Amino acid sequence: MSDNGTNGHKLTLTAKDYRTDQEVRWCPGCGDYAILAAMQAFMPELGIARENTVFVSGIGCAARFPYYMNTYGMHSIHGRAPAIATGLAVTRPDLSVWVATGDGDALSIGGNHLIHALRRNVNFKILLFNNRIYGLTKGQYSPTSELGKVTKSTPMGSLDWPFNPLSLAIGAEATFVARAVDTDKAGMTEVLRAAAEHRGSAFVEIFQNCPIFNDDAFDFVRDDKEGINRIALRDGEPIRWGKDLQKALRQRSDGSIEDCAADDAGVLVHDAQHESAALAFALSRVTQETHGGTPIGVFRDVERPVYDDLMAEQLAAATEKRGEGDLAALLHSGETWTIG
Amino acid sequence: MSDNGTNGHKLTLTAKDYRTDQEVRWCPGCGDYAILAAMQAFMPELGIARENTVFVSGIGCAARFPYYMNTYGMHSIHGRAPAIATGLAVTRPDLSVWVATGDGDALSIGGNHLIHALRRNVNFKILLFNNRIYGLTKGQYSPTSELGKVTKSTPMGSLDWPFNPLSLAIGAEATFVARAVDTDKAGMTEVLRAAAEHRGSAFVEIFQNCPIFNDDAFDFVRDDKEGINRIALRDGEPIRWGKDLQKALRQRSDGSIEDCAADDAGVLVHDAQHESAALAFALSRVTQETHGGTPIGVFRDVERPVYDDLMAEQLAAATEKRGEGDLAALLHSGETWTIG
Amino acid sequence: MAKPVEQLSQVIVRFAGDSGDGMQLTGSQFTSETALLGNDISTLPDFPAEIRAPAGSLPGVSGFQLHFADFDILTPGDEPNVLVAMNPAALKTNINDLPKGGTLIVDEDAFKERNLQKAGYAVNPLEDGSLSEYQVHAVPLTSLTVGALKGIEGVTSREAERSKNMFALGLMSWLYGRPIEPTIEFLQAKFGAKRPEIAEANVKALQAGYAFGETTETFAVTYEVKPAKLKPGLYRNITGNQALSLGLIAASKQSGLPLFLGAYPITPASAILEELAGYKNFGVRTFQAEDEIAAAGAAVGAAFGGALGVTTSAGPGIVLKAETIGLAIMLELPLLICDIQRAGPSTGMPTKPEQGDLLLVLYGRNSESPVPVVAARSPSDCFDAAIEACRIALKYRTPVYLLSDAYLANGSEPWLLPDVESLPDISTAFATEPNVDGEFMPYLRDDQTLARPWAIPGTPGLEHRIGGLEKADVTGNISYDPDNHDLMTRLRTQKVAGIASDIPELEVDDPEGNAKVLVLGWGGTYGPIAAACRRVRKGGGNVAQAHLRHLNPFPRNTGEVLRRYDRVLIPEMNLGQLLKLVRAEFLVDAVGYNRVSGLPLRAAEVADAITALVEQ
Amino acid sequence: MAKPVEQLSQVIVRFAGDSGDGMQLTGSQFTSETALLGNDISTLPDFPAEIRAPAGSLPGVSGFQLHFADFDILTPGDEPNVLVAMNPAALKTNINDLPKGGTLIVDEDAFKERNLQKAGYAVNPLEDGSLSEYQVHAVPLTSLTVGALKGIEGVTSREAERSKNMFALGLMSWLYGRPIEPTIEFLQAKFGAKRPEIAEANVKALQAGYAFGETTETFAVTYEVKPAKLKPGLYRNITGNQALSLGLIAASKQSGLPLFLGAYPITPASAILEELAGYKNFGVRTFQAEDEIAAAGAAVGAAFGGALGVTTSAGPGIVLKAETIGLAIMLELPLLICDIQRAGPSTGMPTKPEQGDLLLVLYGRNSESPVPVVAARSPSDCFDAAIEACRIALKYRTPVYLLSDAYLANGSEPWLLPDVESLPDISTAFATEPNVDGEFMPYLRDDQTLARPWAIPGTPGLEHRIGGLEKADVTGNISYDPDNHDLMTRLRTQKVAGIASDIPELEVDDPEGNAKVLVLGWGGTYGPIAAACRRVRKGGGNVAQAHLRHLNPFPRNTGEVLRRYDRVLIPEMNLGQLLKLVRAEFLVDAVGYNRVSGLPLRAAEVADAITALVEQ
Ligand SMILES: Cc1ncc(C[n+]2csc(CCOP(=O)(O)OP(=O)(O)O)c2C)c(N)n1
Ligand SMILES: Cc1ncc(C[n+]2csc(CCOP(=O)(O)OP(=O)(O)O)c2C)c(N)n1
Ligand code: SF4
Ligand code: SF4
Ligand SMILES: [Mg+2]
Ligand SMILES: [Mg+2]
Repeated sequence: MSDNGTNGHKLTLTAKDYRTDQEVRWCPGCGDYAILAAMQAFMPELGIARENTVFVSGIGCAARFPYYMNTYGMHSIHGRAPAIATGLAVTRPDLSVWVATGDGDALSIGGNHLIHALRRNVNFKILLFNNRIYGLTKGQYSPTSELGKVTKSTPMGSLDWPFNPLSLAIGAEATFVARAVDTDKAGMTEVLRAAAEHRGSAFVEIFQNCPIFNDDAFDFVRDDKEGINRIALRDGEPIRWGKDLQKALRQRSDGSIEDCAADDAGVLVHDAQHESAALAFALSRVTQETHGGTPIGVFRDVERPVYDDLMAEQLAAATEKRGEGDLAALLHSGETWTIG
Repeated sequence: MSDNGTNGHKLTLTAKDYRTDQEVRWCPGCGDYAILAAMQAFMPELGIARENTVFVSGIGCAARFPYYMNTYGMHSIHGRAPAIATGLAVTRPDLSVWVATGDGDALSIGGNHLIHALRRNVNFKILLFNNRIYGLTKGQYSPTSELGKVTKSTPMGSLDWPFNPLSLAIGAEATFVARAVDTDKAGMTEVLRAAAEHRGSAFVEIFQNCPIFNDDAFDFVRDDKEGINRIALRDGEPIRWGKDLQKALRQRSDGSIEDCAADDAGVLVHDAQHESAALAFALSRVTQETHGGTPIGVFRDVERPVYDDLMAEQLAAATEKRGEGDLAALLHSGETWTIG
Repeated sequence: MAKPVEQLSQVIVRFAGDSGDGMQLTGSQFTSETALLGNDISTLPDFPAEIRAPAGSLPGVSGFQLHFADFDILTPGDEPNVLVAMNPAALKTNINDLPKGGTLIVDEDAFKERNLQKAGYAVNPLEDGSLSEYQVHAVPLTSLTVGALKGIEGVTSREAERSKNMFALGLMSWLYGRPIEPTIEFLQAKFGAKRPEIAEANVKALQAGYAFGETTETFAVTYEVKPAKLKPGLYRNITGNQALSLGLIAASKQSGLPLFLGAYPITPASAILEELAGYKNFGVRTFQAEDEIAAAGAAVGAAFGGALGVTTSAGPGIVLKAETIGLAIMLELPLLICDIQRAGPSTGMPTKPEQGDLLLVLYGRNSESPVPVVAARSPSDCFDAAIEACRIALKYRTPVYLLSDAYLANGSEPWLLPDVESLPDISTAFATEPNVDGEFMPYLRDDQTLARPWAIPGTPGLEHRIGGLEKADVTGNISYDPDNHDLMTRLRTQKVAGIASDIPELEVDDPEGNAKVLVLGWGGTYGPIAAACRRVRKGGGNVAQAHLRHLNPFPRNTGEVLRRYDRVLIPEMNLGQLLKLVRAEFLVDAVGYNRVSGLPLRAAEVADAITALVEQ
Repeated sequence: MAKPVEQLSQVIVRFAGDSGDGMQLTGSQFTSETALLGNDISTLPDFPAEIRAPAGSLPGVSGFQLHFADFDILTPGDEPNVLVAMNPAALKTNINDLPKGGTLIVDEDAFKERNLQKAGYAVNPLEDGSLSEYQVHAVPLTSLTVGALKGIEGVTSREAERSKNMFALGLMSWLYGRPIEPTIEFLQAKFGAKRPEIAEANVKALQAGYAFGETTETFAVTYEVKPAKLKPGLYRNITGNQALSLGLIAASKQSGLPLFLGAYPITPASAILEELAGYKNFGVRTFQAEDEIAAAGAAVGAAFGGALGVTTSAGPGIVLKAETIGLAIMLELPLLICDIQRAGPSTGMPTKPEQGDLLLVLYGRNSESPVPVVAARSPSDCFDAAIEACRIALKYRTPVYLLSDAYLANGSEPWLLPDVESLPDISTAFATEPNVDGEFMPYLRDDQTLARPWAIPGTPGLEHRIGGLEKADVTGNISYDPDNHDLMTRLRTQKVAGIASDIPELEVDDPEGNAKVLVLGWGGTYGPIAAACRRVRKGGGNVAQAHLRHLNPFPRNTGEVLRRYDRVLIPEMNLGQLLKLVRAEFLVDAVGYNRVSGLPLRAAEVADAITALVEQ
């Protein structure tokens, strides 16, 4: 994030300042509306001038996001947003760069750019709107659709085992990995804040409901009134959940995670900064299907050299060592001879 | 693997039968020679006719592999071998399909096809020749090169954090993940055997020395005469290693792995079939850098529905239900009317 | 007492409403009713680009145009005679297409404050006289529908309202003397089982609409359009994407090879993947890949294994496949690439048609990489075009591009069903034996076709390796020999050029036989161009028409045909791509008529362009 | 006693040996020595495609050809006068290029059983008389070298042997009167610090070779080539890839924008990435991406942020960038794409040159997506071409393709160093203020250039969103309006076409002024074509030459120039791509001379083609 992000002038921004004159064109009831509202409400607290904020997206319903944020923005091509954001972040460390993407955009066609951005730890934030379906193209299954999913393109059910976006990100050396729920504004805001504060690339999966083509996919956490399905991850705190937090998580000696009583001696204490990614990975394997509960919040948040910082340092070091490049001297370098 | 893989006729194949008339064109001392020799020696034991075996590769030194295997083969384009192999495996379940690829081919340009093939669990075997460098293009760093690597394209050192190929594969839901060393013929053969026996996609990382552009990258295991650096993984056995196996591995309650005495009560017993991928992932984080030791062998080997099997089943089910497709009937389906 | 019936030769109706109003269903049902009367038909849906733009908004308008007549027609028509507008937004976005004097039917109930606002109307157009030049029928469709459905058990008022499209359909059916029985059956079949009350509601609405026509004063006459004198036979209405899908299945049968489709969803090609996914009992394997590159790659892998490998996409995705197609050109394996063209560049206007990819498919690969190109001319023609493209791919062991577009893909027309016996045999033989004293030479060519042998894995003794590096003639081994590369480059080119002797000559339609102007077209513009020629001829002008199915190679008589005429006009939905090719190859000073608006060409405008030349 | 000195006007030398024999170093050192004598020079290395093919094998042969003369020369020469062959494989692969009577120097010691076998010689060619038509000098280079290095501390016999290339260089230096001092300095600098004994060994070998020439009987005369009358000034020898890299840095300085290169390694473009990675103190950021798509995407992102965005690749990679370039066309952002063309299709012959990508860069994107194209004509010209391409990209806010090829990339020639003051100012202004009463319209165009404003993030008040969907004129909002799309399509095309008024006219070189035949070329074929024209003129034929730097748009006078001549010949290293463009645009019945062999055109062959036309 840029230190002089305010561009000098005092900021008195509100959510309204982030709305654009463009009519928002998502279906009625689309989870994207909630995400947009949460983002517009959160932005002012960042204390960064609108002109120093950029949203880059690919293609998809989710990827319409930049049109509705009154900042700089690019609605690019399918799957390539992380690559484009990399070029922008690397040349403009003064900007706050965000990528808005969908499960198809980020994990299907864009999978390679995503995992490489994460391992490089380039300084931008990736918000993956996961509705477990292709919305814009009208309802084909996606890489996060559950096995056997019946969709337009799979009348007898899909055949491919889905990605677990968090496991994939952690396997790709991500330094920040989190999960939020579209309708949980408070939780999402916390996660966005942590992501913004993290220097380097941050990966946030947001459960997003698509009422048209994959309605109710996330009811287990969206409608989880008593919070019996959400496992709230809080750094440094024991992982307790369920009704009145009577359940807890414990790690088996083989590294896998099992349920245990809330008062169990070995209750797992969440440590998002752990040098080993093993814990975060194990937690990413805890799902509604496997454990009847779904961890929400920041899984992993560690420091690692940031690609764009390292590049800036190399440029500085080179200039330090050899001085500001001198074009004339450069052209005349190497073996030369005169013809009189 | 095909049951009638022998195509009826009795097989009396030897390594020699798998050599081609093409002059092998790797640099003197290249690790690829050892891999080729091991593969040619192993093939006959598979009991599959040469004509039922196919090697598909992308581009790179490693990708020259198919030219030297006297089977069917395709030297395709950079990074796309897994995609091509998918189409072949899905339409020809009777074949034994192998992909030979490099760290750039598989993890840089081809990363997306790799992770999707692994999650789908398509029935082919991927051999990744990891020399942590771009060989064919004469020595630029690769996605597995260590941070700060000085190469032709990074005179001041590389800036990107490398992938751990096994962590990435496990994060991508791979059902079989293993590691071998080019010069360790016996060990490699064991791994190849396990990979061949595994139904579904198998991912094998092979440490391969590139004497020209990245010599000695794997000396810690290649020259490991007394085996003090290799941590041999044997399913169902406690993980002991080091000089006279005096060291062992134990898992912390937070899921990360630490060293312990060989006789420690909590010595980790390797379980490649564990339903949770957490253990295999934790083991993949054990590296020469972090633990002074490198696990070799099969990290993970679990059963999961195979993409091409599922597709075959759907075709059978559809035919069962609606009968062999009848073209005339199909054309005449829907609302029709006659004009006299 | 029945109202007077007026005879019409043709009618163009457009239904327009909110995405939620079910206009596509209304249109297609009106189409079925009309087909059964034996009229010729051409339809064109117009989807909004958004999934569900906000209700009542301009981007949310969905339309369906139907052209029916007592003669064989060629297009969905430039402008409607009748516009049915279900809300202000639909009126706003469509009224400009309605010629003065045209009939306008609107749902009066929908013209309320909020809807007017959303559509950007300051005042109600039904009241400010701005529609005075049209024959306006403001009918309270919603309230009439709701009224008619009173007392049906279990139907919410919301659901009752949503039946208003059936009321409108009933009214239109009465107005043009269409039988509503088929629609009734359809509704029973669609809802009968799960929600009989909904079926009942829709049927009631339909009948109420029909009755309303008979009883109300607003409509003085009804119209009749006699059956068209079409070629006798069994017909069905079909869209281009359906026909293309069936064509692929037919090609699979006729070649005896299993069909493998590698595809990644993209508008307007997705429907082919979705359609084919439903024919697994035909041995069809559909693979939804992670991206277009993988989709094409998988198809190449399948082709290597002996399947009929196909990949489908549109502009942005077609571009991504280029490197893989280049590989297939080197491997000389059969492969079909279907490009359902849409407006570009880049993401462009995904739901709109264009002919922008002709030069792309011809030249969009590194170095000399020749490929045959086939284009479909109408929705039903996609069936034959698909078979022909597969025939060439299989016989010549080469990737082939098949060009369609968003207009053909979604437009529909009656299709005279072919008899399966008459379909061409496009089977091809795999290599089974060594071909040069005991050895197998994968690049030993057939001297007729220059095609190389196709030896698939599983064939003993023919084990071989192929790849993207240049290969030695005959042996197929890697070769850097300069003369060999020059030779192979020319051989690959000759192989494709040679196909000219294996395709029909270019036919010219020149009724008078003395035209001085030739109109040359390709692909989806056939309808508008042919319709334009008719107009010109009706107007006494002489014009000849020729339409290209094969864009590479051109039919062998193309140059000879072009030179026969003083002037050649080439109308295209691009800035002149075929025009460039024709000028370069035949040095003919052809001129273009070019509209790049994301709409099919308008016959009237093309006719004007022709007339201008004819009268010179 | 000194031997007689024979005067020569020009000499073409080729060093050929095993990859391990250090032929590239030998060649480049001979080049430096020659440059210092003031001869004009042109060089062409010929690498094996393999990294290290087995020692002594045919694919393992590495070559370096140097053409030097006392006049300004244009090419590395078709065929060598002198061939130095360090082993049988080198002889086998190169002897056919040596004209009868040519001088052949071989390392006798290397012609042993195993080497002969590896090269496929049944009998020793030095003994079977098969070389009788050449002037053969069989010198025991290896043993002489080893002998000369006896007694140097710490040099293994293996290392002593590997100095034989310096012995050969010494001998050649003597033969052509080149000073060996620069090489001595070079060797000291290279090895002096780390391994002085190796430096000593190489120097000794060099000197021994020189002395051997003086003393031995085998060489009766020495040769002298006088300095060439070149334009006076400071020169340096440079390859195309080096010149292109420096051109990009110059463009960065002259535009005042930081340079960002997004690239993925590929032959023969990798050297640009590697070269630029060394200039971080010039603010150059090089990003080795995961693939070509990301490389191009990152460059677009950098351009959006206000940097000079560049991406470099070759055929297979250029193809992958197409979708991203299409986006940049829609975004109307400056971007430079460098295509170092290599032989194809597909992987083809990666180390060999071709001009196969002209139609690809012009048309390899979906729909109408016009881009300017600039091509370099010689190694040093890559510098100016790069600046010109950047100028157009920045001024017109458009992606621009710069075409080079494997021959220009690796070939070298003396470069008259430009004076930095004389370089063009290509700076461009960012938008800083709203442009329509208080609002910012990102697509409000400059009526001169039709370029849109470039407003970069960080500029208060100009926040805006752009993307790949079609956009409304002026506002840049998403638009599906048919007329707007037609308009924007034409505007994008006009913007590029309009550049014609901003580039120089096509110059014709027609000494006699009465030629009837024009030879038109583009890019890397300039040298051979110009050399061919000279030959024809020497032979009394009249021929005019013109060479295109801009392929889109063409210089405004191109048609007029073409029509001035009876016949137009277009030689290309492809099957006639410029030929197609010229015929289509100007309806001129031009003919092509086409060789697709992965080698530069041969001046002699081009001359024959010209003569054939001239004499018609
Ligand atoms: C190169 C390319 N391929 C395919 C498409 C078609 N396409 C647009 S969005 C999309 C997937 C959308 O799914 P997701 O990323 O999950 O976003 P959502 O619509 O669900 O928010 C596809 C396949 C395209 N625009 N470009
Ligand atoms: C599309 C494309 N991009 C780039 C290249 C150039 N290229 C060929 S191989 C290679 C990387 C090789 O590295 P790796 O995969 O590790 O194989 P290795 O040579 O090390 O065995 C590259 C960049 C290419 N052939 N095609
Ligand atoms: S299709 Fe689904 S994801 Fe897309 S806008 Fe509609 S509801 Fe939202
Ligand atoms: S460059 Fe390295 S990897 Fe390639 S062949 Fe030579 S030694 Fe092997
Ligand atoms: Mg989605
Ligand atoms: Mg490698």
